[in-house]
Amino acid sequence: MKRSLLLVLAISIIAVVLANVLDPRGYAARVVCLVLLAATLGQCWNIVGGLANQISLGHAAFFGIGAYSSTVLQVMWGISPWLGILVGMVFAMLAALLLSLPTMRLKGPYFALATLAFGEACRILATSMSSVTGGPQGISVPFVGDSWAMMQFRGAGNYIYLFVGLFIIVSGVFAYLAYGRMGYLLRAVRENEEAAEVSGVNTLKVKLMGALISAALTAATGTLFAQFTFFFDPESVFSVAHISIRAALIAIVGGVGTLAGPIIGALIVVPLEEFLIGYFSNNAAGIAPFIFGVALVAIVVLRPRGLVSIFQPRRGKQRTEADGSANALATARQSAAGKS
Amino acid sequence: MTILQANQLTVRFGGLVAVDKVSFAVQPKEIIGLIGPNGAGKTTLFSMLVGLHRPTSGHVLFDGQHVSGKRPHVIARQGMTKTFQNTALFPEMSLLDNVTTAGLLRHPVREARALALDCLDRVGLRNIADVDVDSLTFPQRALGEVARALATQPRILLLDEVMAALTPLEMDTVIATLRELRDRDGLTLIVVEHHMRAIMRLSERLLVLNFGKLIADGTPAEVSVNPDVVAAYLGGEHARHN
Amino acid sequence: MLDIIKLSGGYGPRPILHDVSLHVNEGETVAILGANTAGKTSIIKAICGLLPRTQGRMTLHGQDLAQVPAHRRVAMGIACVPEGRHVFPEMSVYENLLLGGYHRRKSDLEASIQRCYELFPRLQERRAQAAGTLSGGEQQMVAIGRALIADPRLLLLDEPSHGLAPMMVDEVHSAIMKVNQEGIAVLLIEQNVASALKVVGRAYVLESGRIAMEGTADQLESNDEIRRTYLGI
Amino acid sequence: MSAFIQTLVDGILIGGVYGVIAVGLSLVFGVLKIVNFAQAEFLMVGMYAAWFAWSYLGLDPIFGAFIALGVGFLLGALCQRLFVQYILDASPVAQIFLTVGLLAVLENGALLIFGSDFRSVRTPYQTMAFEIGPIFLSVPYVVAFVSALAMSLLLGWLLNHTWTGRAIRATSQNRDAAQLFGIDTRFIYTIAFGLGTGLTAFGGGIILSYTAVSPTAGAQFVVLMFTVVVLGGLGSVQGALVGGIIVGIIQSVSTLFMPIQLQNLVLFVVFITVLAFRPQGLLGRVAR
Amino acid sequence: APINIGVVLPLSGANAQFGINARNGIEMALEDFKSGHDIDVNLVYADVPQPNAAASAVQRLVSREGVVGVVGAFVSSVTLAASEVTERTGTPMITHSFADQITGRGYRYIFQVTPKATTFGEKQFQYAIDVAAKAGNEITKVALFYEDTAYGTAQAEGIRKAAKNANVEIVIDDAYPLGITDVAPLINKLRRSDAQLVFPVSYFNDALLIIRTMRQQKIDLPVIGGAAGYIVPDFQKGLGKFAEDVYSIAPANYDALPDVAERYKQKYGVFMAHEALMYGAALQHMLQAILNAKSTDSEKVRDAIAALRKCDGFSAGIPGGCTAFGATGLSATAYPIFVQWRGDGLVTVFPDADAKAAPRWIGKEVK
Ligand SMILES: Nc1ncnc2c1ncn2[C@@H]1O[C@H](COP(=O)(O)OP(=O)(O)OP(=O)(O)O)[C@@H](O)[C@H]1O
Ligand SMILES: Nc1ncnc2c1ncn2[C@@H]1O[C@H](COP(=O)(O)OP(=O)(O)OP(=O)(O)O)[C@@H](O)[C@H]1O
Ligand SMILES: CC(C)C[C@H](N)C(=O)O
Ligand SMILES: [Mg+2]
Ligand SMILES: [Mg+2]
Repeated sequence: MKRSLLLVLAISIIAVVLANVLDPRGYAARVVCLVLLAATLGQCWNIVGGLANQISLGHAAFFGIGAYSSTVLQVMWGISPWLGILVGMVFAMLAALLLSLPTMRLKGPYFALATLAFGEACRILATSMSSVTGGPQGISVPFVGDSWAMMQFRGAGNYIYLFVGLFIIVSGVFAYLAYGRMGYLLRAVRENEEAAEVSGVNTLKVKLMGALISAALTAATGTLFAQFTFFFDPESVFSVAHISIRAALIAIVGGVGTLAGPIIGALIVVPLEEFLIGYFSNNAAGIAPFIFGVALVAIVVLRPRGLVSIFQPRRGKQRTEADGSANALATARQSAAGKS
Repeated sequence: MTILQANQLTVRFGGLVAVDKVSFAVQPKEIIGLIGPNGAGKTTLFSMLVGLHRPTSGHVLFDGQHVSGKRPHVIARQGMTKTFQNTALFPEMSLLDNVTTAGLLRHPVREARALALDCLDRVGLRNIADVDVDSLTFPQRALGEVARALATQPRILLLDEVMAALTPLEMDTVIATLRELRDRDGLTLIVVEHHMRAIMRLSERLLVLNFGKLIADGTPAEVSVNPDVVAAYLGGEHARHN
Repeated sequence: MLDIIKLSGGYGPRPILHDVSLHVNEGETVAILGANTAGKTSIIKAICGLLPRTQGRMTLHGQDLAQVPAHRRVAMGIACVPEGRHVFPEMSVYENLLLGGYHRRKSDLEASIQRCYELFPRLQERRAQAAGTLSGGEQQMVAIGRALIADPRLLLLDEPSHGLAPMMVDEVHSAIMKVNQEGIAVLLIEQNVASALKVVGRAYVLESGRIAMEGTADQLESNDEIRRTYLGI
Repeated sequence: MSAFIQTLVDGILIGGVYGVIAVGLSLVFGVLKIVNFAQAEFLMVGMYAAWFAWSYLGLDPIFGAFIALGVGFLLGALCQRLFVQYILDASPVAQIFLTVGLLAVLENGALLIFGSDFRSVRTPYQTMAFEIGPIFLSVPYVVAFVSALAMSLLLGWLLNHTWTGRAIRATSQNRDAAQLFGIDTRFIYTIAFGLGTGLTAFGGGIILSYTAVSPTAGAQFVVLMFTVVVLGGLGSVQGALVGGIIVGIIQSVSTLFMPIQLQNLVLFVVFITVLAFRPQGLLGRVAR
Repeated sequence: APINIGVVLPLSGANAQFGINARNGIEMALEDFKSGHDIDVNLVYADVPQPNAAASAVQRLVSREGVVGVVGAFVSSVTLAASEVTERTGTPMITHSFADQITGRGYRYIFQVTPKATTFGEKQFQYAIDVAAKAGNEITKVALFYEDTAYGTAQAEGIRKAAKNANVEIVIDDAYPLGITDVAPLINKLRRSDAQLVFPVSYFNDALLIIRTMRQQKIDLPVIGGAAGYIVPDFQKGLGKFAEDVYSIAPANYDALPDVAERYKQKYGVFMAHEALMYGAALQHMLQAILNAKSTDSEKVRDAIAALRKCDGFSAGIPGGCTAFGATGLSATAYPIFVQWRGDGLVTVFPDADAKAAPRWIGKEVK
């Protein structure tokens, strides 16, 4: 845990340093943003997917809600995203609540598919409600030039600060949930709900908490994304492949349920994607995503528990066994001696 | 002042009546043995008491309050919990974390851990506290279940075959522990065991289920000679156990 | 028929079993006694080929088992009632029993299943119920029945009376004796030592993965150490 | 009125189409419990197989479908041996992750090998329909429906009444025990997975008679396939057909009172609601 | 040193075919241009199938590869996302995407070689009405189906507008999801309606389904497709005789550029799809502009692009015969044309200025 928190700190510092040294209008700065964005998104997913083991494939719903809430407020009434981000978080929590009611009791694949369906439903709604969302033609963040107040800048540089901020918050929340009281409860729910209930854990409440927090943070990430790309459409922010599954992938590549996981995942996945598009687009069409797929497969076959497992060897089971078993017998002996 | 009162409890699974109009009352600090043939309904009865199953009919009073229909964690907070016959520890967590989780019901993390260690100590597992449970043997898990249940600091504890597969010696230590819990912490116990030796040594009163019906309720002495019980459960040579 | 010589092994780097040597003769009944975590189950797993790591020599009818994958061993006449029952939860009782005879699926299994129903009438009652919803003891019956239907030469029982009501325990034990009379060798793990020693001819005592004692049932029954630790007398 | 009947009939028939492509998934996902996002790619593979059978051997896709079945089986079995085998014990998330990787590999592999063209077959019956009074029954749909029915019955029979079938279910429920009783679980997994992908490929061959194949042909069915299988209920092969028909009816009938643009919105809402009340799907079994 | 030009296209994913066609056209256009001019150009591709990847891809092209300009990205939503970056980095970009907003946002650096989507819609409607009128067939009721991405939706708006002005009633006006798996509900509606012709705006698969299902139900209304799916070679391959006489609106047609088209067909085996022609023209326009600017300074190049009116090479293949841009960056000269399937090829049949053959309306030639 300590090491993971250090990692978060290190990443943040490095990012901030880069923000100052890199050309703010340059590519590198943008990639830094993308890494932070991915890490943050993965971490949000990690709260439900990792800690509560509710494999959500619908996080695009919250991401999109975040993106649209702030942007629509801006387009229609020129409201600052700083406010919009909060509105988005609230809407996302409402959506999460709405989703939780029917899906609360669902297990494994059923839950995954239900959430996936929810994300898709949101996409369809956004597509059909043209009057509000601009529909399939997408929506552009009104361009006002560099402005902290409106949370937008010409180059990617300044966004680094925003992303670092959110990254730290999300990581903090995750750490708090994972290593504090909530961590025990979430894990218990993950492992065995009946047993958790009987041990006094309010499983529904715990799950709901996780879901709401995760949704809100995901929405915040969505808002930042909108400010960052300026143009988006339902396909892009409600995308199953590029948001929902990607969020999960980032976490999984690194290691599900760990603080370091999504960070490592983002550090691997994003540069890999960029590298592949950069160096293979001139070759045969499709080669880049093909290689990406191969990489995914390779990683998971070699490291099913994610890349963190390289750094943290599985906790030794047997280690204490010997003394353990011996002892059980010893205590028995003594008491026997006592009686006879 | 009865602490637990079951009235006409019934559970059906489709056609099958797993528990059939069972009524009984439990006094504080009692140690009750619940026995009966396989499939008699013991585990189901436990599940119902702690809120995992809704009774098809009948109800449960705990401290004079209705608890049937309440969710298990509510009942646990009120002070009644159970262990799982096939053991249901949280597999990916260490033994200590398992027990600590239960401790959180009434304590912040730090205290909960202390409590957890104490509970593990009582069942003799302290020295393997930080082992992943998936590498424990069955009896170790069963005892782990006990520790976890204790960590919720119950007033009534329902134990479902936690001593199965223990050697007599190991059994005696557990029995001693349970008695001590009762004497020192005023715990009320209902214990399911098929091991007559354990049951007879531990319990002061026996309930006998058969095909979901309560067929006997009395002291071990009485029950063990009750012809119905002998016929339905003990069989001829149970005498060998004590 | 079964010969184990200096078997060591475990689940990870650290061995659980240390130089365990034991043998079971044709038609013999042998018990392995030992406190929990002694390694009894691990021995059974090793014999079935499910113990991740093993060194040492295991032979059945003189044939080395090292080369034989787990799923071939049942055909060689080894059937097992595993610790914790391991029934197929979503299958009916009947199908669970049927699968016991997977390796002799060509032959007619109904007869054997009938025999098993006679042994455990409760299973006949519940033949259509999903095994996962059976009571603990009922599942144990399924596990035993399933093993018998495999028609083994050597039957491995890991705490078969676990979770069984006293009457059932007696029935199971008499069943074991019946089975044995039919010439099937039995290797039995029992915590219920008292009754175990009534069933078996010989027994080994295992402590922390080592054979600590070995002898005939009577020898062991009269051994003070045993009486104190395992019979609790 | 006839309008309603027509839409209902269309719904049932397209349901058959969904059925035929989902049967395979109901085995891999429903029985083996492997969350296989790459499944739909085998649909694509099957479509290509049938297409080549058509253009080079002049084989009608209905027969090409059987070649597709073979190809799908081999490719699936291969994937199982090379990759899936290693993540059987890994968490479902890891499995999802692996299969998403496979998805990318297969889709873009197809792009590299076959190029991006949309290939479609021309059959005499693809533009035919049976006319019953005012009602039209699209022939390709009828074909798909019948084969869906046949395949799900066949698979159901196989799983419940053959030793291989029992072995498959046993293996997916308790691998150790399965081994103890002589089941070669590795082999069984390979067979089962291959069978699942093979059946999906077969479905691909069948639907090729009314739609076109391109490297992304599978992608558009992924969500739909899972919806169908989950709605029908995991572990129940017949569920795939039932689920398919229900999905078809929802999509079709919803267009009577809703813009067709929202047909899947309706579908997903119904889907989630059904799960809320039947968490194990319509025909799914519960196990403790 | 070679001049780098960025090419952003969907080379994988659902639109890969369009992307690859466009790339083929671009490379042929480059060869042609090099043979005529002394210029050392190096194309840097970025495979961008969906908007999320656009920004960073373009950014990379600009700041890593130092591209002077960008052509692409076919799919409107990607183009819109990409142009957000080109605008901020001041990099000129020429596209053939349709969406109105592309040049509707008052951006300085984005240019559209093609008319915008609504124009396509209006013409798709207008031409159909005109041809029908010539055939002595007065149209009062029409049906409209469109796939609900940016392209379909925007183009449908145009059709709607035009129909309103011509007070023709649109009896069916349905958006359907792209990737629809069953169009029967649409066709049932069509069969029950009294529409005289139908305007489907589709990509390929949906186009195929629509025509086949129509034939199943014995509906032979004139079909006036909305580009994309209706003017790719596979359309005829998939439908055979059922493709015959299907109309479509199109940004351009290869028959306006016979020699190039011929070489293209030689090289790639199929006829030259519009995106190949249009993106080829886009590239040549950019190259010429760079030469005119005698500099690779983005500002100068931008102005040169805006000022240039190029009427040779690929540009000549575009209706109106040139690439030239108005104040907003929208093409000043291009207009859509009407093509009709004849055998395995497309023939321009309207307007008369560009027509290579007379249109056929319900079987008979319209003189
Ligand atoms: N979910 C279920 N569906 C159907 N029958 C069930 C279900 N759960 C339990 N049963 C049946 O109810 C009866 C009582 O089961 P229970 O587990 O309470 O027995 P038990 O007394 O605990 O037996 P044992 O001593 O073997 O554990 C059994 O016959 C069992 O098969
Ligand atoms: N899957 C496993 N992974 C790691 N260690 C294990 C595993 N299973 C058992 N062990 C360890 O191996 C040792 C022996 O276990 P085993 O089950 O053989 O004992 P046993 O004699 O059967 O005990 P019991 O009487 O409780 O069944 C124990 O210390 C146990 O913790
Ligand atoms: C027909 C195609 C050129 C339309 C293009 N896909 C767009 O979105 O503008
Ligand atoms: Mg029980
Ligand atoms: Mg054991």
